[in-house]
Amino acid sequence: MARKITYQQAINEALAQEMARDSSVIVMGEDNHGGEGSPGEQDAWGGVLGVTKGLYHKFPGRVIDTPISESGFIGAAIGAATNGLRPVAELMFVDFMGVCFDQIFNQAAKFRYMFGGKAETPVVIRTMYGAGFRAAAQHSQCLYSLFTHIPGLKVVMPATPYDAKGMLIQAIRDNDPVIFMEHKMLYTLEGEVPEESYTVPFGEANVVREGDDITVVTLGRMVHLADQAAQAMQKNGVHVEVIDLRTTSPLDEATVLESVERTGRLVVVDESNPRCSMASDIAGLVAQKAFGALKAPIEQVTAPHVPPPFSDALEDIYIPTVADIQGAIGRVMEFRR
Amino acid sequence: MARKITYQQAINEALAQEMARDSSVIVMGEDNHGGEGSPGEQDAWGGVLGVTKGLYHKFPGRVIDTPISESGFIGAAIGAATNGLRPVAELMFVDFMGVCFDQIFNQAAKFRYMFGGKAETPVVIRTMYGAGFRAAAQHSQCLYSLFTHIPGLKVVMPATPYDAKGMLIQAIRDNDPVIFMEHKMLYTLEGEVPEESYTVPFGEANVVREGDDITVVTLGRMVHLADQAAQAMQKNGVHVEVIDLRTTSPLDEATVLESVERTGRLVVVDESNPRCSMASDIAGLVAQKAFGALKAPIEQVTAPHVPPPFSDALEDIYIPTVADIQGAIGRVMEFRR
Amino acid sequence: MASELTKDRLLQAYRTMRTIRDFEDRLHADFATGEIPGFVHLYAGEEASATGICMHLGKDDYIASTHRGHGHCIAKGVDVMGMMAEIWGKKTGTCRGKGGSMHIADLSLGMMGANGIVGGGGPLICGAALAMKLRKLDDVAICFFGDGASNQGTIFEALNLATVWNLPAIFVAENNGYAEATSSKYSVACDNIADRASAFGMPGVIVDGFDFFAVHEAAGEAIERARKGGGPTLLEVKLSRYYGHFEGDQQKYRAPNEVAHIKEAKDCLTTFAKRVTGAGQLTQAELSAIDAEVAALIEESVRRAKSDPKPAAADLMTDVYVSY
Amino acid sequence: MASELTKDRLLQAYRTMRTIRDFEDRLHADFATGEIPGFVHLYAGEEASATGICMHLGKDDYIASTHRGHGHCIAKGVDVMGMMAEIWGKKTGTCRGKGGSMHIADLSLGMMGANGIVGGGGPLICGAALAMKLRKLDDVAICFFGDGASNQGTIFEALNLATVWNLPAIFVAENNGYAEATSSKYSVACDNIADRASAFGMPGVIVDGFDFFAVHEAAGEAIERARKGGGPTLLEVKLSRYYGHFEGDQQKYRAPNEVAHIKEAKDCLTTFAKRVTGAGQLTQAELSAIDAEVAALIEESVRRAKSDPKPAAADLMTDVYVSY
Ligand SMILES: Cc1ncc(C[n+]2csc(CCOP(=O)(O)OP(=O)(O)O)c2C)c(N)n1
Ligand SMILES: Cc1ncc(C[n+]2csc(CCOP(=O)(O)OP(=O)(O)O)c2C)c(N)n1
Ligand SMILES: [Mg+2]
Ligand SMILES: [Mg+2]
Repeated sequence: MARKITYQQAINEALAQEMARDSSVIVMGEDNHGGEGSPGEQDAWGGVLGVTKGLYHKFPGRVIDTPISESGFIGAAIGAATNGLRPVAELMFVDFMGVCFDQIFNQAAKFRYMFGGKAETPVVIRTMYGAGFRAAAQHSQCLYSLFTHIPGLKVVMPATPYDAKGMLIQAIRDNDPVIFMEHKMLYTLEGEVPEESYTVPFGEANVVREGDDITVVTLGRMVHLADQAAQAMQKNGVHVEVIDLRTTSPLDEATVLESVERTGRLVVVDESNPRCSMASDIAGLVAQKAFGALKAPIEQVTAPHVPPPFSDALEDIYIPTVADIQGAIGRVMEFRR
Repeated sequence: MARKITYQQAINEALAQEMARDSSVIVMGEDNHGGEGSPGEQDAWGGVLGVTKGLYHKFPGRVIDTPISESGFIGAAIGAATNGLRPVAELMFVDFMGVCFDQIFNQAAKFRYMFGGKAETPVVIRTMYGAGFRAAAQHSQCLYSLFTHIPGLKVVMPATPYDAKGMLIQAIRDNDPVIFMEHKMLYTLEGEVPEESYTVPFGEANVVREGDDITVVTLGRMVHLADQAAQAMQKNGVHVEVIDLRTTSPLDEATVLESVERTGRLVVVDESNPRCSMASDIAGLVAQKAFGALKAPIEQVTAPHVPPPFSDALEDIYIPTVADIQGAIGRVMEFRR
Repeated sequence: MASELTKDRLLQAYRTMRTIRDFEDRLHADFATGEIPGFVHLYAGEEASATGICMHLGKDDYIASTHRGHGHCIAKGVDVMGMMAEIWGKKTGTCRGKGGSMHIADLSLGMMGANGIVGGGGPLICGAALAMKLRKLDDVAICFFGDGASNQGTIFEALNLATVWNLPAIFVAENNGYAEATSSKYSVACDNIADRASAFGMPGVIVDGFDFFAVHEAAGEAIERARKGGGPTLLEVKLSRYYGHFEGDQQKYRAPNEVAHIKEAKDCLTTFAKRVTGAGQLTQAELSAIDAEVAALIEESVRRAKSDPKPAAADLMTDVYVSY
Repeated sequence: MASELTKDRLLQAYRTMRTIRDFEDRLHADFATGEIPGFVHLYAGEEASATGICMHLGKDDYIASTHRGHGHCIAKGVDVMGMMAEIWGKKTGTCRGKGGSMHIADLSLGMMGANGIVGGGGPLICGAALAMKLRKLDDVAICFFGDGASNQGTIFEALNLATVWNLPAIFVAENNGYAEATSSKYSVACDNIADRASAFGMPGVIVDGFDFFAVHEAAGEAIERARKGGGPTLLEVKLSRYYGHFEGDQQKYRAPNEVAHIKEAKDCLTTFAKRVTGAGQLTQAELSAIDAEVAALIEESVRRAKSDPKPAAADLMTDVYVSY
């Protein structure tokens, strides 16, 4: 059996391997090593949760702490990407995108188009998303639908350590701007990860579980909850196909459509708020392109249209649960015209 | 017949009437009068396209020019709204939201929830959206889906002079933060507008045209194109119901669902980019809640997944056309299982 | 000056600082047991700043705070019971358990909220101040922010706006030397944050943040000027935090004994006590009485917070909008 | 100093300034006929700034420009034919008709793009400069921005970052007195934009933007320092625009005859010509020859732009991503 490491270690390893391979890869962000200018240890933090820990000593001068000015340094990463570097910039929490969104969506995302195809911007923006940390409304959002809406961005959401490593390596080698979304609750998840370098291509969904009765399309942390729900349904004789989109942009429409053509039933599970979300995006896709196969309403399982609450009593019901997913699967299975 | 004025005049009149009625209403933005500190005329601009022209002299001290610092002054409008004012702040082009989004979505939108219901933030952010001006990628976007995704914001998109006036007055009186989207191509549109003050409530879609064969749900400038398409289809004997959502948040689900229950067919027309858009939002809603009535795939007519191009040759095909809408209606009408 | 403060005011100052210290020390202890959820940033060590400034304020004056907000809240008069319950995620909390440590607010007291977004308060405070000006009130609005936040665009924009609009606003840079693990010597491109004031056409003042009296006096001048229409001030308060950036931080970036030395030499409570007892303004017994009362208050707040109910499921969907 | 510039360089300077002027004058005339689409912001009057600065640059040096970008583009060597075609929305344009006036870029020449977002270039230039530093090149990166942009958070953050990282970056504040209709006297909270340099630990220099030689010299010093690792500079160039904010602007906010007086007294082309002919460095005939060549070039660029094809429908969907 292959070696098991955590999602967090997988990300760190991807960074280390790419930095070793290609000297144009640099890492930057707030306390990405930590301790810059301080009297104590350098590499004191390695990122707020330690994801970039150790890179500082391995790659002198290429792990750069930044002031708290996200427009400034995310924009700098983008600018550096137009001049020979392949920066991996960290937006600590995706919730902070509002102070630097312009650099991402009006600059990086649009250079190539606005400039008539004459620009390449190989920048990666790593960022942490999702609820479950009791971190409240400004540190628990998903927000990937906002990036997905923007042409010119690629949006990547690994659900496993294996994908985290392979997709981060792909992101770094990719010549388009990539938003790399890391779920904070997944950092400690263990999984098999090859030691050698490899890439996971974008735009290829992962069929996590095969089944012919109903399709569940999901992404990010919800993949695991959906899979648990599917496993539980199996006992009731319902064979659920679980599809992990892996990237929301580009989107693997074919895998989704092929599955629904076969099962005729769809539940979309998305941790984010519901309006103009990935859940609605996938539902809309299928309602247009696989309508003929549909035997039942498409159910969307999402967080409600409220900000993430602080108290565990509320946050635990804010986040979609396995039971919520089972409920939706059950309703869709039972539907009769 | 009632008096006819333009969309732009309707907005100006709404501001003037509310400022006269309530001294806590103020207007602020870049060159909202224009000429501050300059040797020439004050009220030299009245906003970049003249929408706020004349208010400066009518309401001394209450129309405020700002430096170019959108986070600063949009945030200030929000702060002022927590301290007794009802500011109407102008974000000149919605494309600039990326330099001030945090103040909108993490501050204004979340105060009430984060603070346990103990805050009210009666701020209006007026902003200009949409393509057609040959203004290219950073001055032609729609982006309303990004605001619609955020719980705590209301998002308002008047399509007519009548709605522009009534919904702006409603927005100003509303105690929640409102994003008020003005389509730049609609400013010169004329329509009947009562002189007296009135409100158009939020969350009530407008059935622009009744029909039993197919439902077209749309919003903003696209309402007019959809209506033209519907009119053309009428000649082919197809009776199209055209629904103008008017507000995307809150959303009038009932009107949409009731219509599709009746027609069994749906086309959604949305000027914005397609991914995680209002088009997908409405399609997803119907595929979940009116599935049983659906007789055909739900078609989405949107701009493609590319930034707005500059050249008229490209922009004219970037924006959904009447022909595109007719095409979609035709395909949906012809669908047989 | 110390001499200008009545005995009551001195007692109030001490009580406020002691309350903040005990509140934070207690959270530090309770966090270690794993019972307290989320991110908690403690203000211990910086008490003289919030206290020296907020003692000039009434409830119609506004303050905007940061992620490290407990001290500002307490100094502005937010109910300690509600705060503790909030941090424990209870329905009886200031924000009914929906906000937590990073979002405690009480607008009825002019407390605009702690803020999870670094620099988020700058623009908001300009707005509160603009409202005061247009409503012809003589209130003031105070923006607290850190050395790290001093590099954020929102703060710069707010500084400029405050002068352009001649607002009754004070910008208080609480420079504790670190933003997370990053030194302000690295992140701030000039020697003192107060040096930035001239770039925004306002006076810049540096004050020793361990010295309640120095803070109180400097703040008093700036607030007085603002109330009279004299415009904004940038006040840099140099101080130190005793705990990590947030609970759980090992603080390896600091010099060994850095905090111990500061506590020993400059602690705001110790120096305050020494000074007022030395000058015969207050007795040790009076201070000790406050210590005991505060200890009891904090104990009671934790006791209640532990036993208070959590929000109910139905609370999830409320408080998003005023209407609908 | 003027004396340091060779005859060839003087001719080049004049040609660049004249090209910019004629390009803009012609756009002004053609816009009035209604043939030119979109928003067009003209640089006429400010030619000495772009020219005096970019004459120090090679093609590996980077510049980031603004909405008012034509002058920077021409000074950095972007092809005038391509620019004119771009502004007319043609497939032969620099950006194949997808960008238009506000987005002309040519990365192969170190021109990072005009920018429709005020202040957008500040962070980008820090990145270009960071790459130069890490790649151990002795290139420099220049951020052009206006007085209005000087109040935008992105510019402040970039100034701070440039010093923190000791970048080979020059920030050129082109202060033409107005942001749209708003005076810089109102919007900028201090007397000069250059005064802000000290807040970011860098030298601040003010220069007369009508005087090519003054700009050239001041920029030369800053660029030289940056190339040697001496870090960033904030250079404020005081100048004026001859046309409105964009085409169509009535300019009612300006004093009557404001522009006429400036043209009369300070026009950069006139003063340059007077000086170089007076000093016997160039003859009027040499200048007139350039005038004629430039006029022909602009005429030809318009002729071609008018007759060139528009992008084809298939072009709509290309150039969004490098892959897929
Ligand atoms: C916009 C934004 N960027 C980053 C963070 C993460 N963060 C929280 S506190 C902090 C450090 C703040 O330092 P400082 O302003 O000096 O305040 P202090 O913690 O020292 O009180 C950082 C980087 C954030 N919350 N918001
Ligand atoms: C973020 C942003 N805010 C506002 C605008 C609208 N706008 C375009 S140019 C301009 C004025 C810029 O003034 P300045 O920086 O002085 O440059 P100038 O036009 O004088 O060259 C404004 C407000 C914009 N394009 N981007
Ligand atoms: Mg600090
Ligand atoms: Mg200007």
